[in-house]
Amino acid sequence: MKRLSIAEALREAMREEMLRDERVFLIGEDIGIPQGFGGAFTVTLGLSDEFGHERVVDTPISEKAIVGAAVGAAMMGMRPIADVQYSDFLFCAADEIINQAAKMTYMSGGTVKVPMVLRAPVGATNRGAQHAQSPEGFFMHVPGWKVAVPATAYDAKGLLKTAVRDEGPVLIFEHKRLYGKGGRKEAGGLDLTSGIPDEDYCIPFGQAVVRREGADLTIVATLLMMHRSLAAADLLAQEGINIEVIDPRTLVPFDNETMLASVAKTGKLLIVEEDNLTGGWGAEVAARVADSGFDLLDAPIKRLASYDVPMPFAPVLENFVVPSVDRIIELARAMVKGKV
Amino acid sequence: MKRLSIAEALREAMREEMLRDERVFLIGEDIGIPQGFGGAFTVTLGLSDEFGHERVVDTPISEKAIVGAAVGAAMMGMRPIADVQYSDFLFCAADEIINQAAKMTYMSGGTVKVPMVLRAPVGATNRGAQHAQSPEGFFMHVPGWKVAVPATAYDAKGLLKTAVRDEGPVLIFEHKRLYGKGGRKEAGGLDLTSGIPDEDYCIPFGQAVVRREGADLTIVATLLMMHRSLAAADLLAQEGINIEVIDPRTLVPFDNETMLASVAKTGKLLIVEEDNLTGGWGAEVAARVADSGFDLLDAPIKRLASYDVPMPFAPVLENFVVPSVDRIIELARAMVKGKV
Amino acid sequence: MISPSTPPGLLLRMYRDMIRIRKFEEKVYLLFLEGKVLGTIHQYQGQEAVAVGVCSALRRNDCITSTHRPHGHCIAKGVPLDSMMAELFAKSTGCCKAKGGSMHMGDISVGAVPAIAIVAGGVTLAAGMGLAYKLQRSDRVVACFFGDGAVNEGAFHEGANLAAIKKLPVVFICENNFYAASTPMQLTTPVGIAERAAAYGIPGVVVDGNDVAAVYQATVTAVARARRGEGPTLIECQTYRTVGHSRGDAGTYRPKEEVELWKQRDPIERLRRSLIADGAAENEIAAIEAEADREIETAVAFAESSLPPQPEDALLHVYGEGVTP
Amino acid sequence: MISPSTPPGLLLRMYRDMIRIRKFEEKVYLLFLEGKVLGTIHQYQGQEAVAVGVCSALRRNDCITSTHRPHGHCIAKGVPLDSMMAELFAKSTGCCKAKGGSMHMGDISVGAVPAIAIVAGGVTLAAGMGLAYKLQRSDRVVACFFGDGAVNEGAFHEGANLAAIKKLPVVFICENNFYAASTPMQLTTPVGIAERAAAYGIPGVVVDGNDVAAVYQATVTAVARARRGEGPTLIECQTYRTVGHSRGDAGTYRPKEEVELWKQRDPIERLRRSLIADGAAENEIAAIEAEADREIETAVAFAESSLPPQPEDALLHVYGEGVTP
Ligand SMILES: Cc1ncc(C[n+]2csc(CCOP(=O)(O)OP(=O)(O)O)c2C)c(N)n1
Ligand SMILES: Cc1ncc(C[n+]2csc(CCOP(=O)(O)OP(=O)(O)O)c2C)c(N)n1
Ligand SMILES: [Mg+2]
Ligand SMILES: [Mg+2]
Repeated sequence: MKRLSIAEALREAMREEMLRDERVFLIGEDIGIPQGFGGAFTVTLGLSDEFGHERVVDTPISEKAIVGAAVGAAMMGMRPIADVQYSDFLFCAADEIINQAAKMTYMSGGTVKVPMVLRAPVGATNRGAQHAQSPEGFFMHVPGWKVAVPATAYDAKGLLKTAVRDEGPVLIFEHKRLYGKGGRKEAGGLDLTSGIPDEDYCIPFGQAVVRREGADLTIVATLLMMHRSLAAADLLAQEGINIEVIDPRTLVPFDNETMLASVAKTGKLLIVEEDNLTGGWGAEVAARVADSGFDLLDAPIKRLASYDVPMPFAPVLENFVVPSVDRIIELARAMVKGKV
Repeated sequence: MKRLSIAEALREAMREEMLRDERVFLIGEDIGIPQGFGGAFTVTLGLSDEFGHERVVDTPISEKAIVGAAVGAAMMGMRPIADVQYSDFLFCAADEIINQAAKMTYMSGGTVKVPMVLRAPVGATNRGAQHAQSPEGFFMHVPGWKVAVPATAYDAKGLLKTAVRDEGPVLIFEHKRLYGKGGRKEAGGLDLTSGIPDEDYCIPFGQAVVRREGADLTIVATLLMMHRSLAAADLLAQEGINIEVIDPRTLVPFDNETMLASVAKTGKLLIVEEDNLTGGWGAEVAARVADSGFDLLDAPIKRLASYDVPMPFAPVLENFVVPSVDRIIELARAMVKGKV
Repeated sequence: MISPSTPPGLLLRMYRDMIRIRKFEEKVYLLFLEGKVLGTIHQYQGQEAVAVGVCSALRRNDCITSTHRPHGHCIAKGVPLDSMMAELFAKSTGCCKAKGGSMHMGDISVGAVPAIAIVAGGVTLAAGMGLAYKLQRSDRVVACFFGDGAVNEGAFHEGANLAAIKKLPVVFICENNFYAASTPMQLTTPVGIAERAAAYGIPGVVVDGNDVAAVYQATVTAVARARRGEGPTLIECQTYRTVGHSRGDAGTYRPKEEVELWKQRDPIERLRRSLIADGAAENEIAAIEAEADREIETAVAFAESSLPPQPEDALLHVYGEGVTP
Repeated sequence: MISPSTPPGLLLRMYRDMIRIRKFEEKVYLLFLEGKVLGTIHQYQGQEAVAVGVCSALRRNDCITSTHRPHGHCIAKGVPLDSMMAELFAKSTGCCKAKGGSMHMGDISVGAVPAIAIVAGGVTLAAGMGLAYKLQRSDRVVACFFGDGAVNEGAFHEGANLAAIKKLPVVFICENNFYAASTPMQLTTPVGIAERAAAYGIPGVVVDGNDVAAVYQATVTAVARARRGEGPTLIECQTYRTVGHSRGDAGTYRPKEEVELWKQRDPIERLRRSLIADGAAENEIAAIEAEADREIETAVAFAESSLPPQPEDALLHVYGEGVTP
């Protein structure tokens, strides 16, 4: 089986979907320029060579037009895969995302479908406050959108394919520090490639994966924080602390069952996310467990997230703001020992 | 003491602040047109007559320009009070709100201040999905913004004055069904006016009010839902159920102490909000209590919110989606009786 | 009088649709006062020639996008009055199953995308619709309606620019009624609207929006250009709403004389005079009017007798529904 | 050669600032390769005449807004190199206390608003700054820098329109370097940028952005107009970045000949030749260059020896701080 990075897996998914279904096309900034970037993170590299500039639509810097055009094209039977270069720029098109794409099917009484995909890179990478956000929580909040958060190349490919085939709008958040093959320190030094099967596969939405089993504490985490949580869990295992790490893979729909089953086993829940604490997706998850999982808990639900600040530029500041493996370890250990 | 509606109290606050401080000005759509609307909900009526069209700036339909101009003017030492006609249109200016206003002070290392106020009407009123949202939760999530949610005319005036005098950006969410003098069925038939002192007053941010005391259950609710919760509590009192109703008045900063003190007394928490459930501000509040208030709880935390759908037009649908007094009563009663 | 060289049969059909709009709106206003139509309404009286002139130049499978003021557009594009009235009555038989309401009226089966009530919100969507047609190698076009107020929104700019640079089959119809809510255009827009077309390198034309034939001819030209793959046109139709901005607006911010002047330019009256001058029989016209009355009565009866949705229906239609791979 | 009629003393000062920018950028590039400058950088080589020509026409208390490519603007507006370099080194002595970084460089005390890295994000803010000046009855102006890519954003449109209709003292400076990241302008923008000024009823001018005197003169005219209360001007400065879009971009999407051609139009070389032709002494120019080198060395030393912020400093400066009533 070949091994691909997330960027490669996404590219392969798009390529295969474009081959499979001629309604699929790509639209975004710098995605198809000859000798160009292949998008801000190389994901679309080569696709305009293969599919031409009609199906790989390079746009002006116009996020409203990108998203709005995707909505319009989707309504007319196409399957656009739109992207913004940084998820921070989703806010430039918030009206199109929140007021148009999300509501069109509903407002039409179900007669108009908007089968579009919107890809957005998240995560802090020493670029300052406007190129750093992890806004998954905002969009999880909007009825009408499904939200995928692939942390592995295998998932990235399978979730993107499911997204393309969905009849409604799907947001895919991709983490900038996870695009590559890994082995870099920021990503915890891990191999970030996955074995990718030769045959076509889709990953159903709403099915979490237990990345690691353990009986002492449940951690729910996505994207980079999922990898950091795994790293923390590995280190804590050396102390005899066994942590279960759950990767929801999609925030909407969210796999409450897998999470609650884990909490039933461990009695303790820690949610780790990169977005700032107040109002992130972790708040929703905590609220759900504080309701339907209340009787399963034997300790307060904890969240570890970025502090409630815009993202600072300086590495020393950014590293302080974003949850590190060390901070996960510390909090997880304290929770297991009943100290918080 | 005179009694004013929320619309009148806001108008009086703006007028007094404009008289007190010449840096204060208003900017928005349809706010100062002679013989015009005084904004979408009459709040600015008459102010352009008194202060002229320089200080009551009528703009094109350009929410990005309204908010962006407010940011720019605030940076240069003015104190703009900007408004959008419906809070749904905040998404048209989400970049200016989330990426610019919220981050400018931080990115500048604290050297640039953005003392602006942004007013936005919320709530569902049979107008369909694009004129109905209650997006407080989105903006509570953005570090940099303070968020006020006045449910009474007294609070509206005092919070708006505090907002104008704050050194940073403040969002004020006003509920469309609460602007008037009340007595209307939708608002629960209550008198919605407040006695307003003659002297200048401000209401500090981050100080909740216990609107009603009770030992059986804590309800945290804002705006229209606060009034509905009070109505529900009154009716439940006839059954001998005593509910404590807390109105946070500001979501950022949030008065955790008052809430936790109440939960310490009642052991049970119900959060009622008009926004859709997943990811609303209620999720954050629940998450906080599930952490720092865990040991105070003797039952699951419940949230009652709009269903996770865009807001439908039909009254019969909208009334189903938005929490009603009846649904509050039902859930509160069940919680007190230990049935959920 | 109205512009020449439009086939008389077509003019009569246009008259019919304009009358249907006028009478529909007048009825809806009364029903609103009676409390049978709920929420808010933004009405179309005075602007009928725009919707009808434009839609008469479209094929059934061409699409339109509309605004907070969509009744006229929908009728002109062929949405049945029954389902429109039922929508306003918040009945389950409404064209949006009572989920949309006045501001989101539409029926995709006749090419009317549910109206978009965010000012200028339809402009980028229209560009995307045009993009779809282009990719599909179809010769469909989309007509995108918006008001004078919309041309100052970023969405107008981005959508117009994308349509222009990609030569998409879109016809931009600005209904310039000189006011955005209470705000007169000269307070917000430094140049004539059609002049903005030059910023996108596309044709911009001004037409008398109360002359249905002029609107029709301009649209025919723009549609032909769009179908040829030569890209969008911006048509500024100058017109006037002779009613308030929305229910309950008395329009006090407009000079009385201005309103009166425009009432004299009533597009329906003008077309009627022209038809008669061209030899149409009074009774033919009266028959059209009577038929419109009957159709509206039927629509009201349909709406009245229809059932409201079930409360739980609110939970349907949120997602497009997913695949089960 | 460069445009005539600019005082020679001023030209020398402009030369000095252009050299300071060039040398700063070259040094920063090396430091980036060494790993001392972190994050990303968008550099200004080739465009120096724009920043310097514009800022030379401003007063110290006039303001600028800048973009993701702000180093040149900041230097031209007078931000000390020490604090800029320290910012790039992520030190606490940086002009934004290491919270901003390359893309948010600025120093309000010299009129450089922290740069805004959302393309076109500064345009509406600049309108608001102009509005403030107008309300304050001040004669300050704001110069708003943005790239060719920015003119397709809704923010450009809304900000330009508001500034135009309210006659605000703003000068819009489009640095047209013909590419937005890898995308050539002709793929995205159907007309010349200055032509868009007509859509707002304001003057639009094209200048040779590699001719510092031409940029200066155009800005002087626009600033005077703005100070007179006559409103904004859009100046399109045609120029070229002779480096990649950001660190690590080899610029392979641009024809080699095109890059070479523009290198020959280097604005610094041109100004140098012109100065010499006009009688400036070689050694005077050499002294300016040497001084720039020294200044940059000092800045590097300052940055190197400065302390990084304390991690907990991340928690400061989130809110403007409130009143305690
Ligand atoms: C983005 C946005 N801003 C504001 C509004 C509120 N609003 C509804 S209609 C309207 C005026 C629209 O004027 P115009 O575009 O000229 O259309 P007209 O009403 O004249 O048909 C306004 C301001 C809105 N619906 N959307
Ligand atoms: C709203 C937004 N969209 C996309 C980007 C990513 N981006 C950064 S610079 C750039 C190109 C900008 O081109 P231009 O405006 O011509 O300025 P230049 O880089 O040529 O100076 C892009 C697309 C961004 N920063 N902001
Ligand atoms: Mg209008
Ligand atoms: Mg450029």
